[in-house]
Amino acid sequence: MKKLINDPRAVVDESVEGFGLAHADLVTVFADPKYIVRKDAPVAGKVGLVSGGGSGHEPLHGGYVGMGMLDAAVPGAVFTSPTPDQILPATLAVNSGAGVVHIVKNYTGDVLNFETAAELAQAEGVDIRTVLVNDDVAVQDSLYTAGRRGVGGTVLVEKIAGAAAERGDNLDAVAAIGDRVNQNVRSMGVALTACTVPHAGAPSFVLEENEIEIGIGIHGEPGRHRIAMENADGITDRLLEPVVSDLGLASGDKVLLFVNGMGGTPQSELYIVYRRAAQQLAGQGITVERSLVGNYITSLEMQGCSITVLRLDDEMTALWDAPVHTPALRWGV
Amino acid sequence: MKKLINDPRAVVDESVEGFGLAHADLVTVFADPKYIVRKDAPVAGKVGLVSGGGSGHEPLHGGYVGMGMLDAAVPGAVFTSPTPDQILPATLAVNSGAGVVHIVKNYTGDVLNFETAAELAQAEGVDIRTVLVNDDVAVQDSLYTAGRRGVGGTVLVEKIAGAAAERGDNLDAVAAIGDRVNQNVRSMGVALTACTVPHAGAPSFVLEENEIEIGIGIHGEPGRHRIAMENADGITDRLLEPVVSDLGLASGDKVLLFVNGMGGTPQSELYIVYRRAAQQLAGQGITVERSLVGNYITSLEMQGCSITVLRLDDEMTALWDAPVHTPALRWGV
Amino acid sequence: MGLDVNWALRWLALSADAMAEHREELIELDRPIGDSDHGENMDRGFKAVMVKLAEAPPETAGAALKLTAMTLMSKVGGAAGPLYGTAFLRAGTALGDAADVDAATLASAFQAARDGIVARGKAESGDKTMVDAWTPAVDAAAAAAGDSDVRKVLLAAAEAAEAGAVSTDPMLARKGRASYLGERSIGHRDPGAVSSALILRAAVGAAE
Amino acid sequence: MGLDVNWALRWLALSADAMAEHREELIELDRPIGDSDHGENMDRGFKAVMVKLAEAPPETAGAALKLTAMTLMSKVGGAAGPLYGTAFLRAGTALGDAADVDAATLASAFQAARDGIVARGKAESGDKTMVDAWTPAVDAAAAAAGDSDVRKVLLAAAEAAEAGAVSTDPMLARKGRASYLGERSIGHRDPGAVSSALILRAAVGAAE
Ligand SMILES: Nc1ncnc2c1ncn2[C@@H]1O[C@H](COP(=O)(O)OP(=O)(O)O)[C@@H](O)[C@H]1O
Ligand SMILES: Nc1ncnc2c1ncn2[C@@H]1O[C@H](COP(=O)(O)OP(=O)(O)O)[C@@H](O)[C@H]1O
Ligand SMILES: [Mg+2]
Ligand SMILES: [Mg+2]
Ligand SMILES: [Mg+2]
Ligand SMILES: [Mg+2]
Repeated sequence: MKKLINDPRAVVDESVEGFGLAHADLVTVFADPKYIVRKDAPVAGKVGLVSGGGSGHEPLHGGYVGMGMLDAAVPGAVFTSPTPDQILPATLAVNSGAGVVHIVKNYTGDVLNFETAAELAQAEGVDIRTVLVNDDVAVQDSLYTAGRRGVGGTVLVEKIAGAAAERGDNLDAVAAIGDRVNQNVRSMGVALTACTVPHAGAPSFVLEENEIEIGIGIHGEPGRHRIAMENADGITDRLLEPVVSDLGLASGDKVLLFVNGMGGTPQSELYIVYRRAAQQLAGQGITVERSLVGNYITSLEMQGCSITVLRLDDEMTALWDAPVHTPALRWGV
Repeated sequence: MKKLINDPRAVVDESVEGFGLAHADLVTVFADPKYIVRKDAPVAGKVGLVSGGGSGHEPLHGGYVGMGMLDAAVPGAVFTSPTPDQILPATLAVNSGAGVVHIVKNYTGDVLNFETAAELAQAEGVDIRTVLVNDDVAVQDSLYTAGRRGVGGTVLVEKIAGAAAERGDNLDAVAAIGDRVNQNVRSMGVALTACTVPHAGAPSFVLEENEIEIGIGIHGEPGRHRIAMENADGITDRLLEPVVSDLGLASGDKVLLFVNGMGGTPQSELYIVYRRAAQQLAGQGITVERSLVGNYITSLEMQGCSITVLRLDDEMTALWDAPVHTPALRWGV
Repeated sequence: MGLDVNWALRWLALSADAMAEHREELIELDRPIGDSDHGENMDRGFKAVMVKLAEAPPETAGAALKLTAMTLMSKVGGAAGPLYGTAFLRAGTALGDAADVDAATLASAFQAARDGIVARGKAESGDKTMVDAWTPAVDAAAAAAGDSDVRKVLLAAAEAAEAGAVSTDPMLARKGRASYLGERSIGHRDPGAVSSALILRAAVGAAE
Repeated sequence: MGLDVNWALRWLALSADAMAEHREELIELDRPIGDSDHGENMDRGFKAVMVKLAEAPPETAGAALKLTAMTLMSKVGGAAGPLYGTAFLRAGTALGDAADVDAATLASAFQAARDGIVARGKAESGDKTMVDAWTPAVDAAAAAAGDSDVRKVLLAAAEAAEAGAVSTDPMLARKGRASYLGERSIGHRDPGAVSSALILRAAVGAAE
């Protein structure tokens, strides 16, 4: 394991501290318990948005704190959900009285910890709604499982719900648009290499030189199946097809196409994947109206990518385009 | 070698094509000869800015084409400077009559190819100035060598000279501010792992599990020396010290601190490096007025980082803050 | 003889020792079917428990378990934090203010712990989770509680939990992170079931 | 007998073959002291030269070399593209319109090529660049030109270039990418010097 770190157990502390130093104009970082809030929080009259989860997915979530997106982010240990004693003060800090939406990726740990925090916040008189993100088509959705994971779609939920909150939507409306994004978004990912959790010291799985993992999540966990290495176009087709069919996309639909790097993949490769995905969608009469290409929800230094497609309607498009000013996503301001 | 590519020799073609599809609102991509121009080029009355170099450093340079930065970028093969037959049409395409500045990283190949293109453009009546970027303190500067390489400082030269061109500075003034940035900027890099050029198929060098290369460039070339792995704070100090002393920074100076990822390093690690660098500068009475943290000038999937420091004056700060709208850098608009 | 606050403190200390000692093993178990953090999470959590217990030594076994619950909830995170947190909270509540815990109370506290885990996590037996260690442990404890020897209750629970952990090997996971793997989860032991067995074994040691 | 356009075309074809055949070797040489692309660059460049020559077959050796120059300049990139481009341009110019190149003209064309490389790259002998192949080649060609046998001139140049390439091993690089390595450049052969020797050796083969 070779990393630009000091103590493996201090990775999150030091990284978040550096993040706070670099973006002191946008965010305030609290160290213990650890959470990150928008500099001007609570914004009077605005619904607060809080997300969080294990660390190691940067820029998610801290990178999305700021005007037009999240009011607070709660980073757990690497790949470990944060605890209620972090989520609660973050929630209280961004509540202006208009209530707070928790955006939670569907993992048992995240769900349970946010659930407890929501109960505690409610006990303190804060109105809470929870938007659960579960967009990963690699996971069979069933009543008898933990359900689909929240992956790339999370970034889009945070941006669009964040824009809705910023324009003054009330608590139920913000939660509703978050749910709408989640219902219209699907993702699937591939790993070319595994990643190494600093405190674990060894890779989370081992891939031979000619193997790739299809259907990975964002925690270095193995995927659904392992196949022989293919070229970029072949891999792109494997990821895109289940996304498109699960969404039930049809000719004439408008979408946002998001090709996400897992942290260790060069941008040039992401554009090769984007090229194929855009061509395939165009071939099916689906219009790519907006796009996003880059490292937005990562798994440490993992090589690989995920493809996320969001079926757009005019309101979602307008909210996507609305100004945003965070460390990792900025436009219109 | 495991990459999200199709034909190793089509990497640049397909990647640039995907880039063009994803950013069709900002840029126009020409395929053969290959170059990328700002959608609205030539901008009447504005000095044109052209940069270029080998591919594999994305988002450099194509990612910086747009309002407030470059008018055109010319991508060569991976790690190979582009040719005059690409640079010339790019130059002609962005010349509004106000002349064109070539921003050239100091490598023999880049210098020679841009030199030829400048001659040819001048023969066609275009006034050319060249800003040479040579900020890498890892290389001993001497009359008897190829001189210092252009590395991280390039991004800052392109942003600040781009802002000067956008506000209407004339040809000499744009070149002068570019030179001023170059004179006030220094960089140094480290590699934890090597990178693999697609057409070469094997890593450019081999580092053992406990070795790192200090003083690397951005082409997967070996650095000045190899040392045993150290922690992030130790490595940061090794990179920062020569940068600060070569710049002759003193207490009271104001700087821009830029921690750049080489492509395969997680953002969390870059912030750990940023934290130490910011603390060290603060300890010396140097004020970090602006910062930039992320993958901005890369070496494919290399793990490692570089630290760049720019001594700021009020004009450079204002030009840094000026609006920019490119695929990879955007603010104020 | 019942179990007093010192037994509870020894139990928690031995649990902390076990988490530290088995940290790598639990990380390894969590690697193929999880995310390689269970050992780190449990070790971090029980180290924090030790600090809290030293700061404000509780007066009853029930209070010790409740303090443990709050600390695990706030320090562990992940799935295990809230699940163990709820388990210790319910167990502590079941013990009440008793200075000495008798066999029946002990068995009912284990039952309460298991029920808490199920209430939070919604897992059933056979889903390949810590429930597969706790449910046989609870059943064995209830059966052993009849002759009112707390040591026998503890031992029965620990042995059943250990067998329960082993029994997760062939299961197909239907809850937690391992469920994403589908068929590929088969053939691996559930890390939470193993940590549960370690904790129940520590309870035996504490009573020796 | 002199050297005509067919010799020039054979020379270029054999050069293209040599670049394809030695592609990996030149990449390997460029790895430790460069950026692993020299073989790829030269192979790509000479493949393009073959296409161009087929599209518009030149009528003289000089024209063939000039077309080669333009193609290398526009297709190779890097340091080698402009340097070889200039070398072939100057050599082609030195040959002029001659239908048959005699020994003295050949030697002076080599000299012009070398001077072109030096004019563009500013390297001196001993800087560990292709100049260290070309300068001894030029000197040997000049010495051999006396008895006006073009084959002897070609052979002398090729052998001297090969020895020159070997002579770069112990040199400390002072130009090009290898110069960044300082002392660490010692002990490696310069890839451009090797490709230069291959090209001059191809000129011998073309005259057989
Ligand atoms: N729904 C659930 N019900 C009961 N136990 C569960 C459930 N989900 C997960 N677990 C337990 O939690 C353990 C994993 O804990 P840990 O690795 O610390 O958390 P995470 O899965 O969030 O990384 C699993 O081995 C399993 O025993
Ligand atoms: N200034 C120079 N003068 C002469 N030859 C040079 C000079 N710089 C580089 N070279 C030659 O170019 C070769 C490298 O070519 P190549 O690898 O294709 O380009 P790059 O260095 O741009 O990657 C070197 O081996 C050396 O022989
Ligand atoms: Mg976890
Ligand atoms: Mg090169
Ligand atoms: Mg886990
Ligand atoms: Mg090279």
